[in-house]
Amino acid sequence: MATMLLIRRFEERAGEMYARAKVGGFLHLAIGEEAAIVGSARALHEHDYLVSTYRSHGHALVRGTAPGRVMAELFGRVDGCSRGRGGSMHMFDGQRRFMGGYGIVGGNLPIAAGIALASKLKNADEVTLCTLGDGACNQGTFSETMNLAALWGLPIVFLVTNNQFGMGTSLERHSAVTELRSRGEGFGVPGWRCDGMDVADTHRVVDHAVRMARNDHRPILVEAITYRYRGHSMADPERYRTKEQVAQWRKRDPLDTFRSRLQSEGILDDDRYEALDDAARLQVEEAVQFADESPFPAPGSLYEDVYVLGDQVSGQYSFGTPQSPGDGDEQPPTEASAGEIPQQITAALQEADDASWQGAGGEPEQVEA
Amino acid sequence: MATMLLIRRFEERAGEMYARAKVGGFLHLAIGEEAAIVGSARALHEHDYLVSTYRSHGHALVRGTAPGRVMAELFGRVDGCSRGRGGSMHMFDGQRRFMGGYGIVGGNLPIAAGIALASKLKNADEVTLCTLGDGACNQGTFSETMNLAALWGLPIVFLVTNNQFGMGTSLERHSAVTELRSRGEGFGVPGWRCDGMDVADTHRVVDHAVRMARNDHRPILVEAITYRYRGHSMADPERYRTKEQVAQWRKRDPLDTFRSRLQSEGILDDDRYEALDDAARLQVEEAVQFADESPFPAPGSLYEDVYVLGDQVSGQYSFGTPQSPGDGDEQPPTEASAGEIPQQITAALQEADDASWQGAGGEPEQVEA
Amino acid sequence: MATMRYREALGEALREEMRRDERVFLMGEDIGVFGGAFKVTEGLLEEFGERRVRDTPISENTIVGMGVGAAMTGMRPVVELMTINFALLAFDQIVNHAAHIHYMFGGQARVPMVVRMPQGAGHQLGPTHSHCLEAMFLQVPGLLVAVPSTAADAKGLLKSAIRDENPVVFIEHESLYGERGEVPEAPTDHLVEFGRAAVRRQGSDVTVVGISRQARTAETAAEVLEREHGVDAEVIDPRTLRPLDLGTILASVAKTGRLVIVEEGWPHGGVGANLAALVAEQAFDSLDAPIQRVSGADVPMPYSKALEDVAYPHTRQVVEAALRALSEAPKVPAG
Amino acid sequence: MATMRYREALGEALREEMRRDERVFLMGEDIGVFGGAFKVTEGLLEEFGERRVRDTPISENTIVGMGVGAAMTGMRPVVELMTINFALLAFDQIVNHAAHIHYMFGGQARVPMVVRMPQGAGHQLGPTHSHCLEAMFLQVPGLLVAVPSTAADAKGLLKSAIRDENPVVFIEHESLYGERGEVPEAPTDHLVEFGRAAVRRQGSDVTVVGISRQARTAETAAEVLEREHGVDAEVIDPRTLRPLDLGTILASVAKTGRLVIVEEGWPHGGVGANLAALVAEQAFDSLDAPIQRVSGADVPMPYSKALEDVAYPHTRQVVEAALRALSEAPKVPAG
Ligand SMILES: Cc1ncc(C[n+]2csc(CCOP(=O)(O)OP(=O)(O)O)c2C)c(N)n1
Ligand SMILES: Cc1ncc(C[n+]2csc(CCOP(=O)(O)OP(=O)(O)O)c2C)c(N)n1
Ligand SMILES: [Mg+2]
Ligand SMILES: [Mg+2]
Repeated sequence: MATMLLIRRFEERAGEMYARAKVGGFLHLAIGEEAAIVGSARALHEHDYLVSTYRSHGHALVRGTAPGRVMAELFGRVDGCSRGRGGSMHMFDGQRRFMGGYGIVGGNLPIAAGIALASKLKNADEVTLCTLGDGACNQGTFSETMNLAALWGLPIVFLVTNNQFGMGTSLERHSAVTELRSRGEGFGVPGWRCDGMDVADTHRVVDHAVRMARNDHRPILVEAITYRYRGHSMADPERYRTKEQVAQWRKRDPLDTFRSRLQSEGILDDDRYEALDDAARLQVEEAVQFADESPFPAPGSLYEDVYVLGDQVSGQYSFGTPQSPGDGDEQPPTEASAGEIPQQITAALQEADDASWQGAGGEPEQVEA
Repeated sequence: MATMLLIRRFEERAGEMYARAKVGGFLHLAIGEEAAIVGSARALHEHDYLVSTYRSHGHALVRGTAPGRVMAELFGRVDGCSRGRGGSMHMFDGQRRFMGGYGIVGGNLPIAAGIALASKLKNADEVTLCTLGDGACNQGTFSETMNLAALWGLPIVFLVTNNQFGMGTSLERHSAVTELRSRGEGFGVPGWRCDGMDVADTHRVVDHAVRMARNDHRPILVEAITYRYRGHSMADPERYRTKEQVAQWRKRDPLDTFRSRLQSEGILDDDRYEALDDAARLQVEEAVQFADESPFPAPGSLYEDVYVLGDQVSGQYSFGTPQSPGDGDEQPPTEASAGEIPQQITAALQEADDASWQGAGGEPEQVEA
Repeated sequence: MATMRYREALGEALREEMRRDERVFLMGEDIGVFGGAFKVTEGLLEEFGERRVRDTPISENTIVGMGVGAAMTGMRPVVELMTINFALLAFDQIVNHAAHIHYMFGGQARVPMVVRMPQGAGHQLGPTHSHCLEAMFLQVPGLLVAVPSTAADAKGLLKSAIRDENPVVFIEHESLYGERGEVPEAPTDHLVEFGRAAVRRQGSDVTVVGISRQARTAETAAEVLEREHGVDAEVIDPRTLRPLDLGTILASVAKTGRLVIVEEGWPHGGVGANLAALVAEQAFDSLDAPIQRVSGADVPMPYSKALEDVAYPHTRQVVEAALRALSEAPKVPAG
Repeated sequence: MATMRYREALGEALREEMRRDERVFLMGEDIGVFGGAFKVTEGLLEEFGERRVRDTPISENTIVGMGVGAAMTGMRPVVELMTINFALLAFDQIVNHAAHIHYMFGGQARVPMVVRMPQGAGHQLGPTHSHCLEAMFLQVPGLLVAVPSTAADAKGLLKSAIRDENPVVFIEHESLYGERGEVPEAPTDHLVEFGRAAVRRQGSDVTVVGISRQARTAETAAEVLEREHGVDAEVIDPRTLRPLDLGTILASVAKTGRLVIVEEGWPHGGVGANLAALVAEQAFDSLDAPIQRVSGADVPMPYSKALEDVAYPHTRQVVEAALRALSEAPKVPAG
């Protein structure tokens, strides 16, 4: 419960920070999907691997990455978990075996399978959990990866976070077969389903899958039926679904559901819940403060880590433009300029005009209350 | 029978021509697969489309392309069905709606689906038959195309020519699920199987599939179980299979099988068979002669047909090197130089040494008797 | 003439061509119900229906390939890739198929299709979502490549692209979608020919060639150069990279003797390198100073604004490059 | 020293590195049971077993991506793509993933993998099977790019590539596999450093830089130039395009004042254009004549030998280019 609350509060706050132009680029929130995230990731051991998509704040948090480092990444600061290089879509925490969020739909699947292959080659008792969306099931890497994982008996669990939409395209408009759990069967990967709005059910099913992957060295796919309450990204007019549909799913809010269950079982009373919630909010506040205090990367660090540089290599690795930027004569941009784009969006929203650029969502941001 | 014989004799002769360095590049023979080719393609109407792979001499022939033009293409001559530009892997005869052989494994699938989409958009009563190999089922385009074809209800039949191997990798070593007919089911494409060594069975099943595609506007996959008797290409030591296995399958030779059937049904006696065979051999001889007499493309034609040039377009389309070749000062190479590479291979074979280059098969050619 | 945004101009081009020619249809991710990731296709589903405005699954290589097949059999597909970054998944269909089929089949098949996609940095989208890849596409014989930088060109080039018999890679820029410009309106059938550069500004001191969005940066830089440095720059936007109007660039360099090339993509093997090589070859003696290239930094594009800002060219860098080009004494004393 | 073929040298490099380091393993289509399409991996399955020599299904993008994942968690994968033509299917994993991950995750993840593949025309494989794509790969920051042209370099560079912490695109040439050369043998641990060009022949009249197989053509051309024209050419093989040893090339051009660049890929935006731009920028004053580029023709590669033969460079074209470079009078009379 604590982690689900943390993720929820973290993402709500991240959304606010986006509106305030502290966060740039794309921000894909997973609000509504917390049970799928926590229920699945908690089935892993510490030494297991988690691979995610561009919707991965929750995945970093559930693996134990400090909320401040995740927020700092969103703020584009040096203390971000990817040192400000990756942003919302490219979180990473290798120490905690969170092997990254990936911006290319379907791009993470082969990588996850490669990690599982490495575990197998090392005879290590490790399982990889790879999350993907319903829309990602249509990428060629999906079937290629299923076949290879099955053929080679890799210890990997694929979690299809079926939130009913790939961006603005609903499940039945993008997939000929909407029972996604059966997608891998023709390629040798059996599929199960779980209720992705119910953290306990998700955990039960994924836990079983992880055990099977670990003990039998074989891949399994779990389809978690869930829903995202917010737009695809912060700039999404959501014309492709009705308010009623969203409201309907909100009734099954994973936090409320789990809270009721714990209450009815006498494990969690209102006070304790409030206390947990307060703790989550406090953590998030501290995260914002941490992020705010963290400096922007120095422009002179632009060329760092393009390559792992050995000491004995000659030749030019990187090719500067004649007036190579980052020569140290640049000042770090001020916060205003750092957040210029989202601010334009907000401004445009107020004028009911479209901004010069609006994110892949293409629409002025719909700031929710 | 006549067409199967024509294909068989044509390919045998093409193989000889390759050994004699009249044919260059890769030469993928489909000997053993004639029933799958003829049985399926004969289920099409004249106005239906056929799309194939790099193993497509038979597909051109069954659609009615003159054997001479196919042989001329192999010889790299201007009268080749692709004007000598494509070679064995890239045959084409748009007039007969043979929409091409394609060298990239899996690359033909989206193209075939696009053709079927065009038929649908034009409300035309056309079906597309797309052939692919067992190995091609592992390409990402396979599942992507299945899903799209099913989602959009396209009039297309996929014929998986399951000849048990993708190059040197046997079915069970490249596919976790070896019943390939089930491969498309998770993506909405039902699958049937037929005996690809039996032209009648293949025809029966594919004919049914084509009707369904035509009438119900939906894709179907047919897996034809077959075998290739020759190496993957002309340069293949075939270490990946035993002589016994090949001999076993040879007992089910599609030509012999069909011949026996027709004989037992009293339709075809020995004399008639010999007459058909002689006719096929004669056609092939004439094809060789036609090809031999056709000139090589003029070097000056090198830059033709890179673009469809309008009359009003300015700017540089193509960028010549300073000493732009094809300026007309080159002589067409003599035949010896045209066939240099295969000749080296043959020579190397004799010295039991490896040639400087040996085709994707990588091995000195195994010239069969 | 009407003032409209670049995205609207593109939308109009699609609308007009779809009205004109039944064979034109659209495919792409979220172009219909969602209205287009950048809203270029907004309203087209309503007008033309699901048959001709086709939302696709996320299958880039296959939707491009389907466009190829449909184009080969008489249709005029316009495929939208949500951004150029995802085109990396479709390189096989673009290069091995769309670009080569006409040649490979001896001129018998044609692939009159357009693959539209926006590129560009500047919005903190990080390493996987900020590519400028025009330099990769321009290498490939068989493709046409357009990089419109104004609303009028966006419209006129897209209409020409749809009518062209060749496969066209049509590269838009994310930062330009909201930019306004004058565009000839219906009933004018506004077509811009491929292979004709636009001279955005006449000048005599230095030639500045800008690619894609950087053609706009070049114009701003020219204003600064005039205002603050008394330098009279000629600004050229090639508009298409295949075919390329090298003649206009060479004529300008013959006049100015100095050349600056501005692009947003990576420097190593970029458009700038290519143009520099061509100009040096064909106008070796008119050059009075080394060609100055300004490009994106040779790094994956970082997310943080602090880094992104210094990783692609702005006005200042172009101005400095022009001044550098002018700092060399001309070979022949200026007349 | 032993004489061996280029393909054998590559096989030895793999063998030695697999013996040295347990983490090295191979993946690719038909590399095991079949023995490798070009027999580079022959015998390795027998020595190292199916665990470390892994035949894969035909799934280029995914096998490269699996290499990336395995490399991120401590392995040293060497992925073979049967030919470079199929790499077009794997561009997403190579560019968006392999190349960018180290930077994108702030230096925390490393991708020490090698993607090997042969390229090249000359065997009548037609438009889809004859690409030379080094120019596309060299654009991408984060990748190393090797183009070995001799058996010794093939071995030494591949061993270095496997040990390097960065993702390496290792481009072999189909026509070189059977070529013999001297190669230092075990126990010598023959490593060739990335970023060091090889001067294949010293000369004072003209510098000829050859890429991949064309480095060999450049050598033959130099012999003809000496024998038939009394021209003393310096031949340079950069060996790696990233990092690039520009210094050696510049030093040579400073000496000769004339430069010819020979490559097999397409001319527009090619390696030659890039080198020409770099040299013109950094050695503007040492050049006595326009740089001469010799490249493959700007067409998809045709199948017919009659056309293919004139579509990529042979000795004659290089000789002619060098003579053209020399036909211009030097700025300063030769000393
Ligand atoms: C290869 C690729 N194509 C398109 C996109 C743009 N895009 C980002 S998210 C998305 C929808 C993905 O849907 P799904 O897999 O269901 O995940 P969800 O967003 O619902 O979590 C799209 C089309 C992308 N990032 N990568
Ligand atoms: C994308 C791609 N990868 C690899 C190859 C090399 N190759 C040519 S044919 C072949 C095997 C294909 O097997 P299958 O699909 O079963 O067809 P078959 O050759 O048996 O007819 C391979 C790997 C290729 N041409 N294209
Ligand atoms: Mg989804
Ligand atoms: Mg096969």
